Amino acid sequence: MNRRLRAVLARLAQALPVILGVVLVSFLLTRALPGDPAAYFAGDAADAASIEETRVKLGLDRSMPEQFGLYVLQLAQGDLGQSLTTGQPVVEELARRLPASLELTLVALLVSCGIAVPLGVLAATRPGSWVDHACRLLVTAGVSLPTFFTGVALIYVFYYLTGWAPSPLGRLDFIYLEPPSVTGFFLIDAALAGDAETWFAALRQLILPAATLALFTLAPIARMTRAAMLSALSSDYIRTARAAGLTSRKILFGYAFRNALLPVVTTLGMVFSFTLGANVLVEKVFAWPGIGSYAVEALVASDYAAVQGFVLCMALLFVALNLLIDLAYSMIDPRIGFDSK
Amino acid sequence: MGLDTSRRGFLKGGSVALGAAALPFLKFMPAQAAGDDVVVVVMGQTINSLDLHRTGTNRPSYQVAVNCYDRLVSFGTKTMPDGSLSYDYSTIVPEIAESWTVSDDGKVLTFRIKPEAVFQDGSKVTAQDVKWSFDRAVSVGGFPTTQMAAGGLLRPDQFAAVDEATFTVTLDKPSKLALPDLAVPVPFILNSKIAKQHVTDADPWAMEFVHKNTIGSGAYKVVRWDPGQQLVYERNDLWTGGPLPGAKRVVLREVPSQATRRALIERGDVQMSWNIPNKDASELDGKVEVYSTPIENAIYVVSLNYNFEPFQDPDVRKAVAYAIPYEEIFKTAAYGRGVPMWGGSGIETIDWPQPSPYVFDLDKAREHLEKSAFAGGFDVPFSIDLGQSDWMEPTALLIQEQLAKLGITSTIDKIPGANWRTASLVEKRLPLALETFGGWLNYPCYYFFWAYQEGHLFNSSNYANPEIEQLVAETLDLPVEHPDYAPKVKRMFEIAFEDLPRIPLFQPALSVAMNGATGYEYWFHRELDARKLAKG
Amino acid sequence: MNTMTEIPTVAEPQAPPAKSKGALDHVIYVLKDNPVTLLAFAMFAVLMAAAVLGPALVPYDPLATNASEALQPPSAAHWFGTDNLGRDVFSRAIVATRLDLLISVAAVALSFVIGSVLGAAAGYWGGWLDVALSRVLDTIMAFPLFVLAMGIVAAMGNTIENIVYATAIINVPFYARLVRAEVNIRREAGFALAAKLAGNTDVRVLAMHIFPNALPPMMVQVSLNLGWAILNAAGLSFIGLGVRPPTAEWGIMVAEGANFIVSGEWWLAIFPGLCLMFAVFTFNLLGDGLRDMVDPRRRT
Amino acid sequence: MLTIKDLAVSFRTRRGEVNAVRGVSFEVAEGETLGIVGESGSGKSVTSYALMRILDAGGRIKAGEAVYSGVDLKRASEREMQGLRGREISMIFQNPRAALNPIRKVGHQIEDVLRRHARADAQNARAKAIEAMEAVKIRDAEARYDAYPFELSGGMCQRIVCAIALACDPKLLIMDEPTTGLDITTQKAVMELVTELIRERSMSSILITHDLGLAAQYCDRIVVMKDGAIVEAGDPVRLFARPGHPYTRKLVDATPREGASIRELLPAEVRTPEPPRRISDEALLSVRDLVKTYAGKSGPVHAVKGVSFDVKAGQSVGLVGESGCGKSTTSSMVVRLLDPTSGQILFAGEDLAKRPSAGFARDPMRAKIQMVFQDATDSLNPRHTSRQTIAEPLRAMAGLRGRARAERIEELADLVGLPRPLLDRFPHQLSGGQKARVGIARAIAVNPDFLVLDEPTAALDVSIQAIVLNLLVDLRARLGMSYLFVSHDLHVVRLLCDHVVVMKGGEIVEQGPTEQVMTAPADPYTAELLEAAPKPPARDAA
Repeated sequence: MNRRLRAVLARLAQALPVILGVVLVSFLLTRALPGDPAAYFAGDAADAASIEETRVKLGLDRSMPEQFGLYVLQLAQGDLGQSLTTGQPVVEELARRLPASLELTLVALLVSCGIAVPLGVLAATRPGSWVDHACRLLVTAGVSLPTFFTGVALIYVFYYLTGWAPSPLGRLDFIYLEPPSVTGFFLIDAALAGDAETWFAALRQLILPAATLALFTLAPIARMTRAAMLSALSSDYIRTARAAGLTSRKILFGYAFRNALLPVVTTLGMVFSFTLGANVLVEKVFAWPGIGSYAVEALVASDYAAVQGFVLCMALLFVALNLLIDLAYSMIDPRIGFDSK
Repeated sequence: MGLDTSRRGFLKGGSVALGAAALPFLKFMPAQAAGDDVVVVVMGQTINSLDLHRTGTNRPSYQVAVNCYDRLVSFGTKTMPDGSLSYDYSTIVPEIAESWTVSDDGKVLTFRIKPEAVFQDGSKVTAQDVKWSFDRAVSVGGFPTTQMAAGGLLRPDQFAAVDEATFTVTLDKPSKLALPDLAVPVPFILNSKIAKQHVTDADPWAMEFVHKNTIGSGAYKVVRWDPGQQLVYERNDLWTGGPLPGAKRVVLREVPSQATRRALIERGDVQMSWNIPNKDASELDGKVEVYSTPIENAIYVVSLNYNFEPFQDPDVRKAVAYAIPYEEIFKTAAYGRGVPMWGGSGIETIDWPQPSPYVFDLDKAREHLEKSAFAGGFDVPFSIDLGQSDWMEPTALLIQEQLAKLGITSTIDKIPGANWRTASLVEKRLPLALETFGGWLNYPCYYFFWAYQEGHLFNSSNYANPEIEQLVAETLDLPVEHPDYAPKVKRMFEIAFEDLPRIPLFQPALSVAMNGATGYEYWFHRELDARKLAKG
Repeated sequence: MNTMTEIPTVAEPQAPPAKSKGALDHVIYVLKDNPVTLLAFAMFAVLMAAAVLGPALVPYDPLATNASEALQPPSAAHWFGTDNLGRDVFSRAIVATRLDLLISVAAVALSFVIGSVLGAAAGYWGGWLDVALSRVLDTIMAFPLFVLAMGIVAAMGNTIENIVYATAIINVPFYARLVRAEVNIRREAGFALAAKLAGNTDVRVLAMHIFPNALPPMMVQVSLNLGWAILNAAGLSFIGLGVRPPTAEWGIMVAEGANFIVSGEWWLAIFPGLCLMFAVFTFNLLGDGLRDMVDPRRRT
Repeated sequence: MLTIKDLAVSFRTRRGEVNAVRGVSFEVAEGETLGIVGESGSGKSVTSYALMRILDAGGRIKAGEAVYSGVDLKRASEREMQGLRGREISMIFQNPRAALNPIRKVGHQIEDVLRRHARADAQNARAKAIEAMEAVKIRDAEARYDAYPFELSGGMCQRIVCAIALACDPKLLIMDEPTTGLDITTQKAVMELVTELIRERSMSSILITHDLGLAAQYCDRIVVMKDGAIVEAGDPVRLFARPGHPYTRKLVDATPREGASIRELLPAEVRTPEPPRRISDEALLSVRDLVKTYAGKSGPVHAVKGVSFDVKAGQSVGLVGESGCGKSTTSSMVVRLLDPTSGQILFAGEDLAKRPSAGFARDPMRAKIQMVFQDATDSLNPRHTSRQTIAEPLRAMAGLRGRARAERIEELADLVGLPRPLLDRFPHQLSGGQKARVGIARAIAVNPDFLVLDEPTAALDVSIQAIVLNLLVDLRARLGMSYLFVSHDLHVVRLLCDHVVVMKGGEIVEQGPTEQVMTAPADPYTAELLEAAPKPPARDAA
């Protein structure tokens, strides 16, 4: 166990240059953004003097290395600065918005896996059959549509026309109250509070955006499941298991599927971090108060602190996610010693 | 957050119909309970501060100053021809001030504060509070200070609390703008006693505290604010600034997607959709209540930059003015919402905005271009604001198409928000751009002051005309009734239409859709005034 | 050579005439072999036709506005209806093909080349080069990719070239990693060693022997990315960082049209959306066929 | 006990139906061990999969009958078959490590079978599994229970596979190439174990193998298959002594065995006398104290610990050892693909170890030392036709262009017996023997003096192996080359080499003239290697 802990620390140390790179690049990228935030934030009727005043207030009058130094110093104290568009400390804002994005992404991936993995397994057990082709066409169609388009179309049909879905107003209809915050995940918090109504209300809000995202993520998961299952099913040990008389069920799930899980987990990790970043569009359509929409607004407004904070937060998530995948890997596959990577 | 965001607190202020004992077990508000006194409003923008004085506070946030704070005075209310309510620029009514007097030289304004006026914490509103608030407005810099300056309110020493209920403003010179400038959202009155508890050396005006808390005497208080998501107003039953609002609570939801907002209002899931696109306004009209009010003292214009060589030629500017398909633009970009600003038959009144003499006439455009030094045409970037692309993009496309027929090749450049202000207003470097400016104070001279005077912020064309400078300086503080006023203003109009740094397209309208609520009032600041809102 | 012994050839087919095994025959064979691939290539042909001939074929000028015909539903005159400026949606959708294909092909080609060079070098020589590249790629991957693309376009300006660059940059890690892995497993392959023994320098072994063999799996990635690049460009347009108006581009058309769906003008978004879907769908299906085409092992 | 009659199996492929087995009939009596022998593609494995009903997707039994103890294996439901497999009929496979689920503890894999066939329940499964492991002579079974396949040696894995197969006391055991992929000494141990268990439990068994010698040693009766049909059946001694069918005869001939010369591997009709050659007294290659040490995770790994040997001009030296003995590392260093840690490689008097392998491609010595690789498939660029493959060294080292190159390529093709039309084929369109010829043609294209042969026939069927070995003998004489022949198979080395170097654990344990080492091994390890090789019965003088 001690060895594992050391390995985790080593991995984290390895991620350090990545984080540093992200900090530097995001700093440079934000400074390269067009526009003068001082002019933007000085307000509508500001004159040159008040813009200058704003500039000094924002610290934008200093030289670039100086600004970077200050930024890093702030970071070291855990201070991501204050967003100018929303007027809130970036840390607070991210802490509030991240659970929303994570909840949406996780539910979407859960739905997606719930559909894509069985589809992939189904297709792999009947390669070349019409089932296989149908699966392929279905998931490909899902990935072929831009998410914002799917989102608007779903709202139109399920909310506007039929009224089945609740109004696309973020995480909870306004008549409900947020459950007492423990994790920030409404589904979990509501469950913890034993509050079934709020739980269902939160779930109802989740359905359309999660479906939109899920539709988009079906393809990579299903593809990878199919490929991994095909290669697992054609392995020698499957033949051994068959020759030993094990049931088809045991062979499919106990033997082939567990082996196929490895590449699927990798893909899941990639899809997850990709989806979290691509949430932007879905969050915009569904008024979802996540970090994606936050980042877009910040970017358009050249809100340095917010953009940098967001990018850093995503990078940390990425690192954490990779660590998690590695751990999952070493759990699934005994051949991969955790420290051998 | 300093707000009372606990569930119980939120509920307590909520449905009075429900017994307090039942409250802890109530996990959501049943539709009926929520129904009667809660008005839900959706808008596309974000409220980024509860304090208008703060650096970086955006326009939508100004409404917090309107709804949660009082000023000394306010504008009156009038009923428009279509039955909707509008503020009335011509009358100033009391808000926290009971009465006021102006000294004979017009320089000293003395206000008496309503004796019954109390802040939301129950404490009395005093002249000291007003003094502290005004000092704050002129000291913090940025927009509030600039706006105060427009009314001649420049320094703390101009404000004095004579006694607890008497407050005076001393002007350097009399101005017709002074009193109206006290009725705009900026000089709102804070509870200085609470604010001072949060003052630090680094933060002498309690910016951090006021940023997140409302400490006014206004009609509402903010009980919940989730930046980027929603803002919840709750009625302040102690309000003395006017009749109590019908709505007990107003929930303001931020919904970025325009299509979603439309669906919500159309289905009646929200009672009000703020600032809807012209297209929705024209289509929803009849299905739900739609109010489209032409925005006073505002015009959408094509701005021709005098620093761009071809536009220094008056014939080129006129050629452009004749090449604009006004009618089509009004139809496709404004969907007929607003007031046409072309084809005017002469300057008869001092109303502003008023139609320019130009119409769409390609032959005339060609004639003018032939006469110019750029008969063969030229290339020019055509800049529009990404944030306003709903009207700017179709407009630009239609103009681009016609300009092309003259040989003027334009490429459309969408500029994101942060850069737009810098490029168009601060650096004033866009050769050809669409522009919009509306003056809060409804005087032509005020508009010209900002948009036609050299170096001023909204003069994005780098226009400089000594006569205009002279006329603006002369008329700005002159009372409208003054006999010199009208001729001078008309002369300004003449020059503006002749020199054409800004080619007027149309006067925009602010459109708001209501479905199941009443009490919309149009304001020059174009933000939500919830003080008359009621369900029904 | 009387001591030579003939290898028994009973179980082997007789060698067909050597010259008939051209690349074209192989392409035809692959197409015949798999109906889905055939379908994909047929769809691709349609796309290419639209891209090449589109501007000459369309009934209306895609940029010409006509305010009196704004927002007309689909009709015989306007198959896909008209947009808010009275422009013919059909003409715009068809003309947009060229630009969209251009963006995606250029972006993918760029990332393919950069990623391949970096990945191949890292995979072949390993060492500090590999470590350094891995860190750089990790850094790029650690960015939320779509937001990175947005940032790049916002910083450099929204021109078509910059959209291409941004899309290319965010795709580079995928290629570099894939090529790195593919090269790495072939670095010690017999044919690579044999090529060295045949007097080839490392660079030549890498470029002429190892890299071409990494192509088949990369083709799948290429085709997926082609579709993804279009979606990416469309997403940028939705945020407002896409190509400039009035240029016809599917992403912008869908993004703008999306606002009209609720008011009942569904054709504005649906038709360009279908075109977009058609293209992405084609690229996604194309992958396996492309792989088969560049894989000599599939030749019979 | 088992009766197969006119069994036909076909596979549905994209290019239509392929008949893998066409009308095979045989019987297995109780307690009998039947050998099914054939080269790759003969349908021997498919036959066994068919009667287990575990054919790959697309395969089906087209016709015929298969009856096991009264159960019609063809018509039995899948459910019945599942009950039968593992309990009545079991199977063990080649490549034992791959045959085990890599991510499941081996003990659990045994338990799965036990519980499937109700031989154990949740409580006693562990004990029973350990019992089954002990039955296959696994020492310390308790500890091995929790091991994963990758933690075990190949031989141990095969024992686990056996344990799985035998856990439920089946009556019939099918062994599908059970020794392929194992080292020669392990092979012997595994075969001994299995035969012992079969005898103990008086089971019937089927041994499927490509190695006639192996089958002869362990089987009561042998059927020889070719192209999906049985060409001959009979008892091993008779088959070897008097093969009836020409194909059987060819197989018997091609099987390396004691006393047979290399020419005797070929069918009698095509045998020619071995060409004479001259071995010089001077060493062409002298390897001195060659050491290769890798930096491993847990300390340095000593792959080669100071080996020295000579190869005289015209001489063929065999480098023999089991996997991991360092023979491949040594040969890689000799052909200058790998830099030694220390030591000398003196070639024609020059120390090549001083010239880094990275730049050796441009060294004039490059053309002098060439290599033929173990796996012909892997060593040919899949994207190049035979012509392109052979052209590579000609272009890079001989500088031949255009016509001259084309002519030389065809000349080389003739030299190695590759039909010219095959020059325009891709590797996957060639048979194993043809690929080997392309590889040899490439290696000799620039007339090297010294050729390293890295198990060039390991992946080939015996009949092809015989041909390729003879080709190498001919080329050696014709072109005057010296060979360093790397192999695990002493019998093959004996046929080709004048001198043998035996390696174990990175060191040379013995070296000397072939005859001496083979007949009177000085080192016990050499003796063990010799002992482990199967000994086919004698061939009657034809």
